[in-house]
Amino acid sequence: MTRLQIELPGLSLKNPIMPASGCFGFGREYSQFYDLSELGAIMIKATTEHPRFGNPTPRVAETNAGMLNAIGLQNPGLVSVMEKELPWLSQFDVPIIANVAGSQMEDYVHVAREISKVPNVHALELNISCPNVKTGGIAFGTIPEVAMELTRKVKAVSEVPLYVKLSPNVSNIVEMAKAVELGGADGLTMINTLLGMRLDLKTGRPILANKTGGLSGPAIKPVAIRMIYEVSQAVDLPIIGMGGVESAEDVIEYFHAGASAVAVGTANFVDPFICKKIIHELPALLDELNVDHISQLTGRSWRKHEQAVYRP
Amino acid sequence: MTRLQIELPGLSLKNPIMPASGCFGFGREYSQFYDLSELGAIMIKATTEHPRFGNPTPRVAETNAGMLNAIGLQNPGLVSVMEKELPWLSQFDVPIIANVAGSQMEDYVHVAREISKVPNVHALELNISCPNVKTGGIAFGTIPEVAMELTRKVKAVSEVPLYVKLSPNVSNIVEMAKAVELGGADGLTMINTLLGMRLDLKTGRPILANKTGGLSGPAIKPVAIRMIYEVSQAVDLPIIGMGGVESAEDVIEYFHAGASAVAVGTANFVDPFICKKIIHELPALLDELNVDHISQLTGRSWRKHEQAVYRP
Amino acid sequence: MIVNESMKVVSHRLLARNIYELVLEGELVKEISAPGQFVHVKVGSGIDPLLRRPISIAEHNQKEKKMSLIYRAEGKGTMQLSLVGAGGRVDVLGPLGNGFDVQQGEGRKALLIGGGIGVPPLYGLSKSLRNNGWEVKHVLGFQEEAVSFYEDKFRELGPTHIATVDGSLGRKGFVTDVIENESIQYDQFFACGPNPMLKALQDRLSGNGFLSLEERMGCGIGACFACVCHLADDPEGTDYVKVCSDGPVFPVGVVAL
Amino acid sequence: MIVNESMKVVSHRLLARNIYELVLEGELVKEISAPGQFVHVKVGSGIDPLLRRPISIAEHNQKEKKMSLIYRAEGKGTMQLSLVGAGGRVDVLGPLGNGFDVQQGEGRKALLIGGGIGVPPLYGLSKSLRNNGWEVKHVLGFQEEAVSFYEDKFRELGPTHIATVDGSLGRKGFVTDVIENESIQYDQFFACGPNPMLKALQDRLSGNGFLSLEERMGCGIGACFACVCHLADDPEGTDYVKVCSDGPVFPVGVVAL
Ligand SMILES: Cc1cc2nc3c(=O)[nH]c(=O)nc-3n(C[C@H](O)[C@H](O)[C@H](O)COP(=O)(O)OP(=O)(O)OC[C@H]3O[C@@H](n4cnc5c(N)ncnc54)[C@H](O)[C@@H]3O)c2cc1C
Ligand SMILES: Cc1cc2nc3c(=O)[nH]c(=O)nc-3n(C[C@H](O)[C@H](O)[C@H](O)COP(=O)(O)OP(=O)(O)OC[C@H]3O[C@@H](n4cnc5c(N)ncnc54)[C@H](O)[C@@H]3O)c2cc1C
Ligand SMILES: Cc1cc2nc3c(=O)[nH]c(=O)nc-3n(C[C@H](O)[C@H](O)[C@H](O)COP(=O)(O)O)c2cc1C
Ligand SMILES: Cc1cc2nc3c(=O)[nH]c(=O)nc-3n(C[C@H](O)[C@H](O)[C@H](O)COP(=O)(O)O)c2cc1C
Ligand code: FES
Ligand code: FES
Repeated sequence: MTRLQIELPGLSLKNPIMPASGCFGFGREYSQFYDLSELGAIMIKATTEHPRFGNPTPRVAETNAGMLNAIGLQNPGLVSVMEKELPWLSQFDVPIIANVAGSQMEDYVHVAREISKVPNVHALELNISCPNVKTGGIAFGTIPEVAMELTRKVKAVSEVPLYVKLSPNVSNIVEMAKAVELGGADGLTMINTLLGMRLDLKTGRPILANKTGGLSGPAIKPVAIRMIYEVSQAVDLPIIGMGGVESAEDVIEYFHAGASAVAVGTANFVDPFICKKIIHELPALLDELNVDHISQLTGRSWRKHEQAVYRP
Repeated sequence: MTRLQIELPGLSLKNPIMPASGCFGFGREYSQFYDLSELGAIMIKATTEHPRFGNPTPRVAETNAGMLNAIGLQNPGLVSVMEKELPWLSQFDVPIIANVAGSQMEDYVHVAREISKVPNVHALELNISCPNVKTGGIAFGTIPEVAMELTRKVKAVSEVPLYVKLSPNVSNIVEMAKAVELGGADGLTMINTLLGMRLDLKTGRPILANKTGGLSGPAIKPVAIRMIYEVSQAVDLPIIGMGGVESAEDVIEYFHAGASAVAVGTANFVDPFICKKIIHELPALLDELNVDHISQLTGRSWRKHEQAVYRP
Repeated sequence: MIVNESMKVVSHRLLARNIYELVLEGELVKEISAPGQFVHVKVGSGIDPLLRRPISIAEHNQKEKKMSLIYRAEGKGTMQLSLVGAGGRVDVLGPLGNGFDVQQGEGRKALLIGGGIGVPPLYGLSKSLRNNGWEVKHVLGFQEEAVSFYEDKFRELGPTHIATVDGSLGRKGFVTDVIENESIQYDQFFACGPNPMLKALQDRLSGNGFLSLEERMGCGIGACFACVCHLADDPEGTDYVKVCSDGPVFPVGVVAL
Repeated sequence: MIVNESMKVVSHRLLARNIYELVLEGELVKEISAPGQFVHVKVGSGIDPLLRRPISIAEHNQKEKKMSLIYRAEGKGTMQLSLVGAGGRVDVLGPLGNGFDVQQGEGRKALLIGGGIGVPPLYGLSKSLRNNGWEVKHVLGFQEEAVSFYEDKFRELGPTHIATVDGSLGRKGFVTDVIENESIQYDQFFACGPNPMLKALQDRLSGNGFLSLEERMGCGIGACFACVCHLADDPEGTDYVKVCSDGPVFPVGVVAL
């Protein structure tokens, strides 16, 4: 399996596949289906300083080849995540990427400082892009200076490398990526959901109680691929790509675009075995593509020549 | 059919359904399928000052519930549109909305001044949002001040009302809408395509020769609905909505969101009769929804109380 | 254990207007532990529709490895599901959730209250209760006669009252009208139906009871937080239950409706 | 006239590895005016896949109102199409484009050159040419024997040379190798296949000829400008032809390849 092994800041990944934050809880449910140690990493549900209930229901709605969610960062809060969820996860041989959220800079800083001390947390994912939280959220994810500042502050206190999760709801994704690179990010994860909405035919009212929600799933893949293609050429940070990944072929497309690892979100709901399946299917697909190591594919869409790279 | 009739600046529409620009050429091909006089209006292909060949092929690629295009504004140029296409279209009893494009402000102004003089052109649609043209295009569609300035200049020379077509590839769609409202727009059309990309599994290269393209079709509908919902509450301009419309039900969803008319793009390629079909299905759907006139539905998603409105 | 299986369609028939009964066979049935559990059904093999659909298990038979689902074909997914023929396959994830807790009940009286597509799981429940010595009575509410189903099957198990909104079958009105007017006696009640009905029951019925809730779902297994409810004793707090994995059945009074 | 019809599947069979022959019946067939025209096929009734797929008409019979398509099941749409059984329906838009111009040709020699899934329309063309008095010869190129088809049917109409890339059938190499090595004589040639093959033929073959082009399509009827090509005499200009409505067949030398 060494041809799937990937080294990223803080993360020694058996393979480049991991569940995306918010789509795998804290792993307990999916541990019924397979051994979580098979995963490259796990991105856990966003953690905030205090427990959050999130938004009223309905919180999800299906759309064409996608779904909207407005969970609203429900989570049991920092203390519970540190005392219950992370210790439980430590039984598995898998690095955890802790998704950190908040409404104010201080919240982020506090959560990042504490959670980055937990031994199985190997990296942080700074969630500046959740479309479902009103306060501050939008500025963090769409104003480059604010994102840079937040990145800098969190980086200063984090004991592990920091990945910043970018929002696709911006005019210029490259500018955002450069800003957080300047702020000291060690890597990027992209993309979070596109802001969308669905209305009920009969009542005319939004189906989500929160009205708007984040669009995920196969529908958004072309947008994610385009953004990763642009950003991977403009910054020197590794990218964990996501958005509509459902198959080993999709994973390859993300590598081609410029990703160094890939997260799977919505597809877990459709097929709880999907991450494991993709991991098992990748080697045969690499054979078909005549590629020794998956990392050779990163950025192939824009690389001038086929460069000889990385042999582990 | 009076329950479908809509009055908008410059446009007296038999019904609120019209083909979207670029998805119906100049009408000739679709006139083989039905009488174009049945349509509410026709948004013709973008017209530029000089003929344009557009981008190299492949120019289209399918995606999950959507398609990418990078036509690159191919069109026969202003003179030919004025001398051949518009006179040909004048045989039909249908108002034309001329989609105006360019690379510099002067181009837009020139085309708008001339084309707005043609008798069957009842409105202009200012295309500041084409993702497939490099020069200037991006600034026009994503920087509020630039959009406002362009709107003002074009409005000054146009003999007919001016609708501005907004790009969804922005951080803040409301800000863009307000800017063009200040610039003097008479209406908005939204949304244009989302910038996206698809890569070939085997070669790793972009499928489109232009690399990136505009994403249209059912996949983008939730984004369009959300943007129209936001914008319709923030400005006083009528909105012609579009993005993934395929059915009479979709049309109703756009009205609920805040649209006053709806354009159909990609769906014409799948079913050349789609506009006609939707027009014929709407009355029965209004019956089902217990609504006298379709305009009563505009903005129902956010209206506080069911207001009694408009009886023709 | 929750399994994912491509189950075989034994039969698939129209019971009433837009109401189908789908009988499936497979190993998954062995895992069913209580009436009121549900399954998550993937319709088609592609991305349209994308998400699974939660459907209650109406009845199951461990020996024959068969279970039946009864559903209303209404939206995109269930309409497409209705086209699968006998001999075909359906992708099922389940069994999910905790069903009704059916204890021994020698001589005790159970009142089963169902509304619309909340009726199906009560059938398996009723059989199960009978097997455990309970006396069962049913109050079933439908929109109108044309969408009613299983009346006879319920009658075979115990007294059955029907209410329809338009009065086309049984009494005109809601299930609550029937229960109050007939002053039906019971030791415990069991209900499944739309949330407004459950709320009315929770507010108005006395005694012990269990409610089976409905909520829009993502994962169906407890991971996505789509289906959470506040608790009745702390309706503004951060405590919660998940309908999919903690429910769908809850004792009356636990969940804020 | 272009029509949109839900056509009946008369038969549907595997001809070679991943290569299917689909025979359809319907009124649309009456509108076919020339071999080389194509149809635009909607697979499934939903949004997955979204777009129609262009497929050439391999052969048609006006009297029986039947036509056959031969296609390779490779991507999402064609794989799904291959599952439709006899008696089923397929949503077809067509006939589209201008086919080969088959004039009277008493005693004249036609050379038909096909590559891979460019071979199918040549079959109908060959029959048509024969009916108009032409002598026909065929040079057909395939990747390998396993994906070759219709060899015998072509042989019934005239001498037929096969080339395969791996040499597993006929001569090893490309169609151009065969034509040059056998120095085949002809008055006019007709070709359909991948663009690189057509480009080689346009550059290397002498005399009159017709090429049938392939391009990714949106509408298939000339409205979307997806499928335009530059002209050979002005490869950088703004003049163009559309493969879907001006083609797919063009006289050799017209289009910049
Ligand atoms: C635990 C549970 C058990 C259920 N048991 C049954 C049953 O036995 N028989 C039956 O007919 N129905 C049952 N339902 C309701 C059933 O899930 C919905 O009717 C169905 O999902 C609608 O799908 P659709 O394709 O018809 O509609 P669409 O409109 O295409 O659905 C779009 C999305 O909304 C969701 N959705 C729509 N309506 C509902 C609803 N009422 N509840 C939950 N999600 C919804 C769908 O799951 C899907 O994700 C149950 C629901 C739950 C939560
Ligand atoms: C005029 C014309 C005639 C054709 N005749 C035949 C025929 O007789 N038999 C046959 O097997 N094939 C034929 N093709 C090619 C056929 O259209 C493609 O193989 C098919 O569209 C691929 O669809 P898919 O679902 O397998 O692939 P997907 O990868 O799912 O297709 C994705 C998208 O790309 C387009 N696409 C992919 N490959 C091609 C291609 N080579 N040419 C054009 N569009 C493509 C599809 O139409 C679709 O829009 C013809 C193409 C054209 C333009
Ligand atoms: C139900 C749901 C909950 C999510 N919660 C979070 C979250 O807590 N933090 C976060 O950064 N992203 C969250 N996301 C976004 C995903 O991590 C991912 O970026 C997005 O869904 C795109 O990937 P997909 O298309 O594979 O789902 C959530 C997505 C979904 C669908
Ligand atoms: C092939 C194609 C060409 C287009 N050309 C134009 C254009 O010339 N001018 C323009 O303003 N929009 C153009 N658009 C955008 C559409 O008018 C419309 O805004 C968009 O496709 C969303 O609608 P849809 O999802 O119904 O297609 C084009 C779209 C497509 C698919
Ligand atoms: S549906 Fe995902 S937690 Fe209940
Ligand atoms: S495919 Fe639309 S113009 Fe040819």
